[in-house]
Amino acid sequence: MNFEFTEDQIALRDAAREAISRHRTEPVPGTAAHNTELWKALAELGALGLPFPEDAGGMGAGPVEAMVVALELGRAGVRTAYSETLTAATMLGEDELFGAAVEGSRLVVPALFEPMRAWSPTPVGVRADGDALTGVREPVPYAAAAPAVVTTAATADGVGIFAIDNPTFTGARLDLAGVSARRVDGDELLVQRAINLGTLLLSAEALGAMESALHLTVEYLKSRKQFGVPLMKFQTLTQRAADMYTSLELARSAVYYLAMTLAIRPDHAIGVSRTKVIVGKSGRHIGQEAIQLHGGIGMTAEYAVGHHTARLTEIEHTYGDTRYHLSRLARGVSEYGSLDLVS
Amino acid sequence: MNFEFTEDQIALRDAAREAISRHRTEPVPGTAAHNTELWKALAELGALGLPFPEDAGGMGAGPVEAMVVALELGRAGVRTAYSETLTAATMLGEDELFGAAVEGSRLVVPALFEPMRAWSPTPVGVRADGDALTGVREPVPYAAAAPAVVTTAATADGVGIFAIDNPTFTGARLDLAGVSARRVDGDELLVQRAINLGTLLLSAEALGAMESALHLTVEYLKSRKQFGVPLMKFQTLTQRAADMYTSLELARSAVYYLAMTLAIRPDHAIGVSRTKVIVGKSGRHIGQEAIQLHGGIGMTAEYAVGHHTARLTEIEHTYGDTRYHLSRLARGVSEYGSLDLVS
Amino acid sequence: MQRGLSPEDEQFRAEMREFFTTAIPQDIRDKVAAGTELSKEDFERSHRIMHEAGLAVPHWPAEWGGKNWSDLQRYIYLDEMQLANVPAPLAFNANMIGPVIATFGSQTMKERFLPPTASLDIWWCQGFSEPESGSDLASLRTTAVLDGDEYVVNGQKTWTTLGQHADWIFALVRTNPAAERQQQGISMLLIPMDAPGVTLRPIQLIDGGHEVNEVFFDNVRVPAAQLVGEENRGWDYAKFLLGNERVGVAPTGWIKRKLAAAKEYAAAVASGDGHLIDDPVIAARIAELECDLIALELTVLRVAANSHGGKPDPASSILKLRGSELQQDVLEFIADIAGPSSLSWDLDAESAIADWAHNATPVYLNFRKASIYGGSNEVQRQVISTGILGLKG
Amino acid sequence: MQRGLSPEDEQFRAEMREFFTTAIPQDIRDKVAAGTELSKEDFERSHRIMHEAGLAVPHWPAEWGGKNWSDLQRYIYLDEMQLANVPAPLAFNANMIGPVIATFGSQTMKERFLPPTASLDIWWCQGFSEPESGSDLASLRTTAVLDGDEYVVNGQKTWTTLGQHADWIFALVRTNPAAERQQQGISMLLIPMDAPGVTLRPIQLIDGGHEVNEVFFDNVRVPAAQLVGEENRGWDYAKFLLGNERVGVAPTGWIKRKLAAAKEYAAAVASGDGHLIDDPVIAARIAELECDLIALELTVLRVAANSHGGKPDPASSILKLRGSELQQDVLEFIADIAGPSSLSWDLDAESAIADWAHNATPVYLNFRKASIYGGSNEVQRQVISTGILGLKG
Repeated sequence: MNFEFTEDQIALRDAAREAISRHRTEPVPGTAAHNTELWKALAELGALGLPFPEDAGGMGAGPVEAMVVALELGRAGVRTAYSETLTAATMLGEDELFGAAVEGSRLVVPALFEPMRAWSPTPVGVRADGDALTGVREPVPYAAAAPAVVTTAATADGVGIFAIDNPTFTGARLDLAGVSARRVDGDELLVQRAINLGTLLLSAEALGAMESALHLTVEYLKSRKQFGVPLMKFQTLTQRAADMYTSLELARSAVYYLAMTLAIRPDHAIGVSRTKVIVGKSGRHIGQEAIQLHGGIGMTAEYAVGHHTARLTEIEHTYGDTRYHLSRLARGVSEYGSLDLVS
Repeated sequence: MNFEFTEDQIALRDAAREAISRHRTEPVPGTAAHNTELWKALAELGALGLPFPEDAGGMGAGPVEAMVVALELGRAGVRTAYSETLTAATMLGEDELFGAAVEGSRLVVPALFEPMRAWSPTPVGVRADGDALTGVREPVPYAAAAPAVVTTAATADGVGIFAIDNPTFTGARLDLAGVSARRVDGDELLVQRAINLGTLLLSAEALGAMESALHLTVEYLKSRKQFGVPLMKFQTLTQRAADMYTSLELARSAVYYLAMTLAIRPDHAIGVSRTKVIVGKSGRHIGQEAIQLHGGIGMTAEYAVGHHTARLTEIEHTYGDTRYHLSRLARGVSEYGSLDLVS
Repeated sequence: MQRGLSPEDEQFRAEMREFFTTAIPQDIRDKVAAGTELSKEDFERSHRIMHEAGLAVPHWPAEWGGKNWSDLQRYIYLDEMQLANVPAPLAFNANMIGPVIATFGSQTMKERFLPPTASLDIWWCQGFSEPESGSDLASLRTTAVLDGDEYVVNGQKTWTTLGQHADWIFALVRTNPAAERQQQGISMLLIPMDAPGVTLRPIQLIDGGHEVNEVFFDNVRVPAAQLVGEENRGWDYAKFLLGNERVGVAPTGWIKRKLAAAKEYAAAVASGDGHLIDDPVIAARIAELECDLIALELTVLRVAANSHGGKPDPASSILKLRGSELQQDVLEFIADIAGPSSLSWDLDAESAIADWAHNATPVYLNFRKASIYGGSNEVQRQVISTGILGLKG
Repeated sequence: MQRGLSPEDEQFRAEMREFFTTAIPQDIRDKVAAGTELSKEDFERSHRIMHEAGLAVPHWPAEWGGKNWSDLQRYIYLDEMQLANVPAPLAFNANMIGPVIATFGSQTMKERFLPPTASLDIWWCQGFSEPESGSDLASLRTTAVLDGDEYVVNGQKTWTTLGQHADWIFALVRTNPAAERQQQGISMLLIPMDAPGVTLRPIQLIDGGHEVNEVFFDNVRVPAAQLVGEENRGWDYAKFLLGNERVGVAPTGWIKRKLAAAKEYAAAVASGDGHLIDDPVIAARIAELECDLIALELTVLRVAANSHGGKPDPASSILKLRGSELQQDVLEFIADIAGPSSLSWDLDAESAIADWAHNATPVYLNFRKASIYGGSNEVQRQVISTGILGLKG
């Protein structure tokens, strides 16, 4: 057991941090614009291919390294299609788009949501007859950046994966009827593996957002005065900041551990669900308290803390929320007795 | 709409309060001894027959008046078979034991729990073939006081109510096999009505316990010093006391309203469930915080606050806990849109 | 104790329901239901219809348009208004400056301002908070110095809601910097927004909306006749303004409507072979929120019914605190129901996602303000612990 | 980063599991599992078996019986002990006074006290808190005045856990009332419980049990040789004592075992046609508690694995706080599972109700102490906000 970053991981973190600071743009509420410059810079670092084998064009590192990068994105509060690229690349397997995706020459995103349907990792309303798809995917992340798409559909032989090179979007909506799609080698297990990786990366991004939200809050309590004294003289605020720190460190342990777990067991769905629950609870707690402890300023778009809360909310609603994952876990709790985390 | 006590209700409250102060005994942890003297004093006030018609031997008042008495019992932290007597009397209907129960000449309690079974208002393991019962009731409240018992059993024609004049207990356990029982006129609806009244009275007792727990906490914060200043200088404590007050007043509104509701709709199960949920959440919050804000002294049997918390815990586990009632309510939420409380 | 409404109040309720569900245009009510931002013109249309029906300022003194309703009637009015998705009469007019002028203003001031305030011919905004004065309002720094028969105002206000639509602002200003206590040197002035030296800067919020503003005063000259009441008594008027609403501080009708909508939403979002509402955990959460709401609404009713002779029930102190918490809980729940459909905020005519789901996250984020403004929840708890429980911190 | 145990640690874990599940008598472990109070003799039997196996004081210096384990090994030892329902070696001996004497005591004191402390031939109790000194320990009033080569002790201690079984007490006393800071005038004395002038009064707790006591000192004469370390440095020793355990402050093994038991209990309590465990809300609550526990245990592991060179990971500051919260959550859940079967606390051989259900409420009530003693949760939060976040309140 060791939760500390290696020297290589620290070097990677610093390189990612540096790239982010060079290409950072101010967030705009409700508009998740894909930061292409940053994404290309990450590609140059090899960050888009971190967890993939070298012979496939990846870096031969693993989920831990990808997590290190995602954590920095969350901490800085920038938006770029990082988890999406790695999730899509996993689903693409040996498809021709894979190389372009991890090199950063073509933006590819996963299209896994169905409009007005709760999260489901398997397609329900999207079907394939040969290469002809029907159904709707919405919202597709970063649709405004005109990405290629990899999606899933129910086929006669189970869940199929399909690549779409040049889809046409209406807003964030992708109507699949009549779209030219190419079936990719891979089944439900590969989709789940991709979602597992994606969930880890979003969780790491959430962890970074929590870290920054707490940091901003602590600095605000130190500097801002009310009734003639700094806010940190008000014990009801400092005790709540302590609870935020507690939530943060619990989430950190869970995210680091999931990264280590996926490195050896990429299909470990139960670990993914547990992490999503822990991060979901911590993220909601920290996001809400960060705004409350800031007061009005926390509500403004000029100030970073609200954007972190918005991002935490978005991540909570991606790939299954706390309730979804608790239900998934609940179905299995009778199958074992004590937890065992160290084996 | 009017939530204020009438003059008669205030007179009743004062009389109950006076009787309680005369017969008060110190609570003993884990031992719910029936306070016979107090119970007889309440009988003399007519308090045991408050909600029953005068021609049946009652006082012709209603659930509101019975609630007024139960509230005082909870506030004082005394234990006597008040809610039990009224619940049992309701189930007894026109049985010969009814008169004795409401006059206070014979203690009669409801035996409605089955050992190692979650709360169920209908009998599962208790069956009747004619007047011959089988099954076990445990724990029977106040069994040490050798009460008569009224219980339920599954019969060929639905749920039956049975009176047992002189049961023999083993601890709090009543084995019904071979016991001489008498079937009482009444069905499942009467049982539910009795439980509704019993739940109201326990909720009122809980409200009284919350009131006292908060009162004790506030006084403690005012008088107790730490670090050279009264505890009320610590904002983290006073803000939590404010939240306790909030929980208390929410519970008060719910209990008063349920009493008014049962006065006109004694079978209003949904109102009972909602009140039990509100009181359950408030009671847990106030009970736990009252101990925490007291620190060590709150853990001791010499001091009242822990007993209030114990009683709140007991009430939470009687006639269905918060989870039980939420599940019951959940099954119906799709059947209506907006709530309407005033009609 | 008496449950239920008297026949007269039942009749009153039916009239209110009829009015709000028929007289106010459906397009405005649909926008409110979906959480879409209203235009200035929407507010005005709705307010003026209410005004023409005599229902914009029913709690004002009768001579200025009031109705002499009981608190219970006022509760019914607000409840039916909120249930029908009707935007309330502009609070700055109806609930804030109107009652202040009616109570403390001179006869001249009343005659000049009350009729256009009631009719929304003047749109008011509030100038209380400053960048360095949030919860500690009494530390405000905007100054007003008398020069002849005019005050010269300098300083900055912030969090001025809907100031972009406003014709006038009622502002707290410091007229006596030497006063022994900060509170004693404050006055309330009425200032036209188009007066020379007044500028307004929009503040964008995290939901992307523009509802609050900064207002700057640079040597703005204000006739002394626009001083409300007496000089240096502004703090009292502000306290009156913030405390004069007993019944409406917890928007229970609004919450009730949102919660009913949440059920519809949960029945509209597919999940597995059925819908989210079929999940026992979701249904139990709805039941719990309904219980929370009932406890709050019954407390509102208790306070309304028990308020006679002007002395408010102490339980009224919990209404703002609990009301904002529950508003936030319900909106959080709706955002959770929307789930991945909440990830795009854009309203697009061709979207397969309902407007409420697109709006779920911005509305959730926007209402984090509810526990901050109008006395933050921390201030509310302080009011309870000090004022009700006697815990002198 | 490295997940999982090394082969050596896996081997160590297997040995610990083997030992705790076979060497400690089943009757003691059954009592712990059911939450039944242990007798003095139960504690002694268990402690001595561990001592004979060299496992009572593994974290002491090697010359006094220690093992030079890594923090991770210590975690494994505690985890397996708790999972096997084994009562820990008496904390007052093994974790409190033992390490203090080993670190600060004279060689004579070490030789006199450490062996019987390790073997439980002396049963120690703690004399820190006083009626007027709870969280504010430094305000303690018990005095010790040097008279020749003896201290004369007067005063009162309280919350002395298991003092009724104790042979000796380690007490904080005020030796210099004139010290500039309260903390500077405090010393630590070792006092036999049968010394003339020492009396003990039991305190009954709300669960009906007797585990704490008041201890009175009336002109008790204590040889100066029983002063620990130096005079007036008792505060440092007390801080060392309270802070020297990094790994064991969150009883994750205990919680894990209780949570596994809760599943069995939920599967044993009938509900409808099945059992409570079949209720999706119950199962989801179990899943949530497991997630909470995992987050905590991973943090314990992180702290244990990252603690090298003596500088603790700052995250260790959350362990006591979160550990006590989670203990309480799990016990509350078990009481809820027991439901009406928890209403009678009496263990009766003929009862149809399982012991755990009879015990559920008293155990739940008893563990409300967990967030109060050993530094209340409010103090823990203060430590985090001040010490870790730098918020100087």
